[in-house]
Amino acid sequence: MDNRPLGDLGRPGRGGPVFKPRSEAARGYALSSPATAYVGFLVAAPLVILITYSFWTQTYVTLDKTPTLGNYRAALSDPLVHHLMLRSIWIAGAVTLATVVLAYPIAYFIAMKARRKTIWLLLITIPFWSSYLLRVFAWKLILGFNGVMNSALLGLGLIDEPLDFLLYNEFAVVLTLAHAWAPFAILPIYVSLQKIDPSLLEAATDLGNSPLQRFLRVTLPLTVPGIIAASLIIFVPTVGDYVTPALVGGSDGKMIANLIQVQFGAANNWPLGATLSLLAMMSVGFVAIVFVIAGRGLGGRIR
Amino acid sequence: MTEKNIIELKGVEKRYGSFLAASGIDLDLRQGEFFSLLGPSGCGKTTVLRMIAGFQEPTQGAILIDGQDMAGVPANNRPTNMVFQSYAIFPHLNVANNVAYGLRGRVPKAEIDARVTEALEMVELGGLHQRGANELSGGQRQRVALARALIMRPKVLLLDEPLSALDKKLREQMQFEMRNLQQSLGITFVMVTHDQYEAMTMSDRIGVMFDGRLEQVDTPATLYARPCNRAVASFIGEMNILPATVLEETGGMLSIEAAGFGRMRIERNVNATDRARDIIVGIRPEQLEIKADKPADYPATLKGKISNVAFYGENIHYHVAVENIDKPIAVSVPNYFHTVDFNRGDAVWLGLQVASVIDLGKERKSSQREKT
Amino acid sequence: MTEKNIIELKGVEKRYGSFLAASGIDLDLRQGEFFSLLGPSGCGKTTVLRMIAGFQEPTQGAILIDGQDMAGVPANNRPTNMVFQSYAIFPHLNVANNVAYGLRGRVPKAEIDARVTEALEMVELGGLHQRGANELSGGQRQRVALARALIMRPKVLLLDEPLSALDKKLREQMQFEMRNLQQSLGITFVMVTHDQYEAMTMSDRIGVMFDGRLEQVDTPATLYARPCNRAVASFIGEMNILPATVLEETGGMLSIEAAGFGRMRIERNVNATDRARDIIVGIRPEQLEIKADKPADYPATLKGKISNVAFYGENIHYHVAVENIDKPIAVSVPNYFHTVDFNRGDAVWLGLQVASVIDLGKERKSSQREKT
Amino acid sequence: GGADLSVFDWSGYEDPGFFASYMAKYGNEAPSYSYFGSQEEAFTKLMSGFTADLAHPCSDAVRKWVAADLIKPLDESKLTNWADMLPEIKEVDGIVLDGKLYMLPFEWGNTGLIYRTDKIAADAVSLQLLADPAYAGKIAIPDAASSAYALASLATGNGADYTNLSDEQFKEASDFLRAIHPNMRFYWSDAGQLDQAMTSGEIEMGWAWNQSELNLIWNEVPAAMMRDVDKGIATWVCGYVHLKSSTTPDEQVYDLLNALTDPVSGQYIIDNWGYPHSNAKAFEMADQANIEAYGFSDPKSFFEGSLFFDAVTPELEAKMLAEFERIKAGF
Amino acid sequence: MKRPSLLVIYAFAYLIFLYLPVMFLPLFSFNSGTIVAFPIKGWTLDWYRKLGEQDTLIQALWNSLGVGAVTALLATAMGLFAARAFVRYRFRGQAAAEGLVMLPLVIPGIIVASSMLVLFLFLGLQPSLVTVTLGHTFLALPFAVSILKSAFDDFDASLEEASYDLGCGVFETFRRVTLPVVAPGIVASILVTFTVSFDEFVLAFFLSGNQPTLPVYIWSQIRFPAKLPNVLALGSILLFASVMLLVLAKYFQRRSTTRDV
Ligand SMILES: Nc1ncnc2c1ncn2[C@@H]1O[C@H](COP(=O)(O)OP(=O)(O)OP(=O)(O)O)[C@@H](O)[C@H]1O
Ligand SMILES: Nc1ncnc2c1ncn2[C@@H]1O[C@H](COP(=O)(O)OP(=O)(O)OP(=O)(O)O)[C@@H](O)[C@H]1O
Ligand SMILES: [Mg+2]
Ligand SMILES: [Mg+2]
Repeated sequence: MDNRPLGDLGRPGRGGPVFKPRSEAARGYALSSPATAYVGFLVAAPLVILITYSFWTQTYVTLDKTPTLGNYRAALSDPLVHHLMLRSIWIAGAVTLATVVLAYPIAYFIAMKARRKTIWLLLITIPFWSSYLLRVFAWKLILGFNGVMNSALLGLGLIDEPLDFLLYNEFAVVLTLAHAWAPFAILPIYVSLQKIDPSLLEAATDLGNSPLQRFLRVTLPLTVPGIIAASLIIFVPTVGDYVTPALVGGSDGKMIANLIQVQFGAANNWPLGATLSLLAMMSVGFVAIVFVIAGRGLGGRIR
Repeated sequence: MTEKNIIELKGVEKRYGSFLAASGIDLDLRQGEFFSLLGPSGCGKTTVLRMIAGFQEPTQGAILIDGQDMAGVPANNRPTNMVFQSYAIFPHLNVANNVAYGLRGRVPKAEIDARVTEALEMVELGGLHQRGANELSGGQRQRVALARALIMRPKVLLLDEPLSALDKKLREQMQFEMRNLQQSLGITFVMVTHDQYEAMTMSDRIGVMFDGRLEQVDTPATLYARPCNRAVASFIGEMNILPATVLEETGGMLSIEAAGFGRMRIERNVNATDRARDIIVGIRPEQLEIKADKPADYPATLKGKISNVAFYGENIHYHVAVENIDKPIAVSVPNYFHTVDFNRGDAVWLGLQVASVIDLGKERKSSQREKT
Repeated sequence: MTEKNIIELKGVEKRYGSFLAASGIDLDLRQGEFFSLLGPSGCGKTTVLRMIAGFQEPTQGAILIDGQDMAGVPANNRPTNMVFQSYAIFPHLNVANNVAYGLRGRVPKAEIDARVTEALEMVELGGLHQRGANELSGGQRQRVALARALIMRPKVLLLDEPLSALDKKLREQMQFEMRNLQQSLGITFVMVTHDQYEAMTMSDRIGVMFDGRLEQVDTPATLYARPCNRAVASFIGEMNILPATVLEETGGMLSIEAAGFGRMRIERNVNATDRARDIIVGIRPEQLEIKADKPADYPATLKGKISNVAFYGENIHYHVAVENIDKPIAVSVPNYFHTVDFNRGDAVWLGLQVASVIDLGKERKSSQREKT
Repeated sequence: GGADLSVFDWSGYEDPGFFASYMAKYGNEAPSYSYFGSQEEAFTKLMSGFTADLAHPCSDAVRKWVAADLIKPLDESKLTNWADMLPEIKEVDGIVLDGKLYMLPFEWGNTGLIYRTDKIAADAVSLQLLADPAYAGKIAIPDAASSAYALASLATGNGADYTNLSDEQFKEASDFLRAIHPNMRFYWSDAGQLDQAMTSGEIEMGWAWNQSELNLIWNEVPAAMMRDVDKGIATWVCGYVHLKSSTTPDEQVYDLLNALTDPVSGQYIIDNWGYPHSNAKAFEMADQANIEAYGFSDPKSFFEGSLFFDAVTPELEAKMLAEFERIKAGF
Repeated sequence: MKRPSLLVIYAFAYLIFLYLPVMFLPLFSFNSGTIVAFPIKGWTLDWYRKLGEQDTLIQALWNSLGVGAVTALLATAMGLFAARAFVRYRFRGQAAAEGLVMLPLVIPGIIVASSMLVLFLFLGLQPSLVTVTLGHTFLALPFAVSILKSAFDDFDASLEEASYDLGCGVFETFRRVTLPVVAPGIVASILVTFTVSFDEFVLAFFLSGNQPTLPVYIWSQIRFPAKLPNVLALGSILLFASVMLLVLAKYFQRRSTTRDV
């Protein structure tokens, strides 16, 4: 409702820390500005740098600063870029799906059924107080050739030979990341479940829904915002992840971020790296927007 | 309204841990009646309603709907529907989809549409099909909740304080409309409320609850005229309570000595089961006459002094302090032309028709469940 | 209560963006009076109270407290204290620390303790010092909020719907206690409420607000007897509204032709400023007589049919449908002995004393701010 | 004090045993270290403006670092141990560029084919075996273009031309890498990953550093490096370079360089870390049994017969990087 | 309902999934071999015993703890104000501001890291623990804001007004009302932002000078996996310590609430 001009910051202060009924907007700006200015500045800088670089050219160790679209042309016409981009999006999508699907029931359990919610939430965060690298090592122990999983299956007589499809493929990437992202998926979904007014669920029951129908028609649509938030928090950084694919992805697990990483690292071609980054961010943004719209739409379609 | 019982509660009890939220509830609701459950906050009204709806199972006793025992029947399979206090409008659905909610997948699409339109017309929301749930005012939400429940054609409609979230004007309007709707549909309505006027103006019968017990079930007029004990008497309207001593009991009449007014013979109150020498009696404020001089034509009179004047619009309440009686006696006088006019401190006389003195039985200790 | 003005509002206006939450408010509050702001939800009552408290600055006009212009004086430097609707009890402090909150660091420890004890006794919470904020019942919370504000010895105590969260019994008790407290302390109380009975029984004067405007400021009795327009008339008590045509205007009297009742001469209502040939008049339900036969001793009579009977305890309301009048006319009859007894469909006569017909001036279009 | 000097290094090299004499001179204070995990990271960070006195790349990176104007030549006359260095090492391309000494070699080692001796016989093993479909899913090579092309050049018999592959040779090498791609379990990015997989039997052959061999030996895993110069093995040399951004007095910089190349340091690294050092005298002082066990009793053979990780020409390097990315992606 | 429902079974299965990997860290910290793989070579306490000698590792741990602590405080402080503004006030551009604060979650780390280094050097800030802290604060802010927003959601605005009304100024109100009431949210925010900083590598690598944080040290160890068991030992101790810390915190929290009441 507030249509006051931005410059109107209320009466001049008389000094001293007193409560002044300044305009809401003024107080909102004043309080949020440290955080927004800080983030804004540190976000703007990388973007400006990236965009500038993407119009330059690298020749060995020197930068040619004549503006050119060459990088974009090269990147867009390279089938390798297409291939990696699509695979990244597909893997990130799979990771997102797996993480959210695995996390939803546990978030549901904590929000709706668990007695000691804080304890459960803490239990879920503790495993992540150890180094990521070490956790990846541990996954390789579990999934590896001689690993826990294979030993257990062999011991039970379920298999005769160690399975080698557990590690070094897309499955391993998805599993490792579904583990790594767990708290980031659980928390937003938990929050959105927590916000559901219990009388809505009772109303659905009262109108003849079985628990399953009730879940599909009320609970799920009402948690769409939480699912979308969780998905974005997982999807976007996963596309940019180059460490996990390198560690557990095997020979087929390479993603666009590995290529970007090579440009910023070994190849020392920052302009191309910047171009690829921007292209990646744009595709990710595009996919994310499509996803959000589709998610909302789908949520709205359930009746 | 017929004499057929649509709901029967037999010795129903509900415990939360060791806490008795409802106990010994025996209640028969008739087909087509408008029944209200009235009582102070926390007395167990919602608990009873939710047991009927099937959201809670009684810890003892049985609930029958239309003759069938409901034990083990989940809420979604009961022929009841509920209007929730918060309305519980599904925020992700528009008005039409909210109303159609319970029919989807059960009834052909064309029929749903027709019934939704009909239900919306019924609650005077015709044409608001596409309105979003968050774009509704309080009164509109209430109507949507009503339509959503009624479209299911329940045998019994349960309403948990359906009007308490609305402001005065709207509340009065909805009271009127809901009563009309109920009469035209002939469905049994069971409404929980803590507003005595709401209960009295809308209901065929009222059940008054205190501390988990159903104290009295009667028509509004009977409840007002013959409350069975002090709690009921003072929860509904205002009641002057006086201590009295029973002198004699003969053929449904009691000879008593009432504080201040002296000896009189009053009707024995059928609802009160325990007799005692020391009882309390009640007198409604509007059944006392207030005069500047001693009134001649009243069998019992009393002298006092105005301690307070409270203005209620239609009526004026005088509080009259009387010697040897703890609390001032309230007298209600209609506000005709604002002519009768006593002021604080004036000496006045009270006149009483003995027939209007109500036997309220023995004074009961108030339960431990009561809070400040 | 003296004639000294403790608070003066001069042409106060508050805008939120382009929305006028309060406009043209002129109001003088007297030292020691109990003043209530009454009005429907969203009319701007809280906004006015918060401007006095200093939580919001008026966009126009001036607020004076005890003669001093409060412009630019922050809430923490004003001689007012507030009891919030939600009570705003600090959840991390116990009762004593809640009450002592405003004194800490300003007054020596020993004095704080003494004043806290005194304040708690005053609100009948003596001995509850150590009780945690979350262990209090609604009524206790309300008392703590009151004690916390009163301990500051404010010149004016502001109360925003202080009783709306309590149930009937408790509300009535607190109304009584708060009124007594105010009288014994002699502090000016300004209370916001949307409950007409609360306002009428507690206040010395009432200001009625609609849509951001202060429509009428008067004592409860005057407001009831002489509302200045339709909105005020129907917000306070019930009012039958009839269209009428002015035939002549002479010396403070109007000759009118009122629907159904015919020609009559009524007093011109001083509060109404605009005259018109077509006006509306109001008749209170208790000022009509209802009889089975045509009453002889009434200057105006009317024939009708009972369309509805509503039971209100002290009174019974008959709704009488009359030909050519849209809405049934409500008649209130005291519930003496439950003797008068008409039923739906009975033909009856209404008798009217012309003196009780109230001139409500020209019909005003209801503002766009009103919702369903 | 000694900590004024900053070194940009792999972690672990802050071991005081490496520079005891420096600490003795500078009040028992060690230089301060910052760390990197790979040369590429280090290069990126330096290009972004990071400053230090010394850095620790390997010979193959030096050309680029010089071209990027990151490092300055060293003054031979101030290097007190220069005379005692292994003679061959002084000539390695990259250590000296255009006649200027840019990197003081510190440690060296082999990159070669490590295999499970219990699964593959010593005389059967060869680089070509990597392409054998029998080993599908049983091999691993580094996720680094230069190392991969070194392997491929050796396997295609063009090891001698590694730094200057002709187009045809380059294609042969690429084809070899494509041929072994289907067998690849993974392209390793950290040595621990390879060690883990080799230990568990997940892979049976891998192109890796001698330090992996050491680690496997220490953990009693039946594995060894194919050290036959004729079958193909590569050698790497790493050392310290003087960064242009250095601000500490030269004298102190050279004190550390001299401490690092001291025979005592050399002996320490050979005995405790199992790495061959650049100082010839260190080999005489160290435990000969260790030298034997770790496979560098005859340094000369490697310096003559193995492929050296010299700095390849910039154009070739770019081609290798681009092509390797495609090969890894299955193109 | 005696039989545990499917959901409960799933919840415990999921917990096992979460804990399975971390359970192996302590196991291998007792392995006498240096390669983290089965079969275990033998049992030893050496890695724990030798932990004291790993000066650089211990120093890296302290660096990480310090950076984590300062990051947690900075991010929580800024988050506190921002969350308050977002929940309490309506202002133009609010949605944009809320979105902006969430951006660090979604920009690829290496891009942020390298450009931040360029930026800091341009501003004359040499890589050090200070720059790492600045970077981590950036990364942790979205977490702090979202946690504190939900804390303020439950915070009744009239509590602050009651304090002003009772004569307290802005700072006094903040200290005596706001802070104690949102304390649980603040604690949660501090814990989470600390965790984020403690496990972060990419930014820390680019922005650290000659004082590595623990992840930077561990990652650069990759060249020398022989030292990994030391890291495992340290990791196990940290895990144990954090569990203990939580148990203690819970214990004291319960104690303090019972006392207050
Ligand atoms: N799930 C529960 N567990 C424990 N006690 C409960 C539970 N639900 C209700 N109660 C208690 O049972 C008593 C009756 O509750 P109920 O909700 O039926 O009261 P009510 O009459 O509807 O009151 P109100 O008018 O405030 O809604 C209350 O004292 C309440 O505290
Ligand atoms: N901060 C604000 N910004 C915009 N509009 C506001 C704000 N505060 C109040 N309003 C609007 O001003 C009008 C008056 O609000 P106010 O709270 O004074 O009403 P009220 O009479 O106290 O109502 P209630 O009985 O519901 O408390 C309402 O329509 C409300 O929506
Ligand atoms: Mg209830
Ligand atoms: Mg209000």
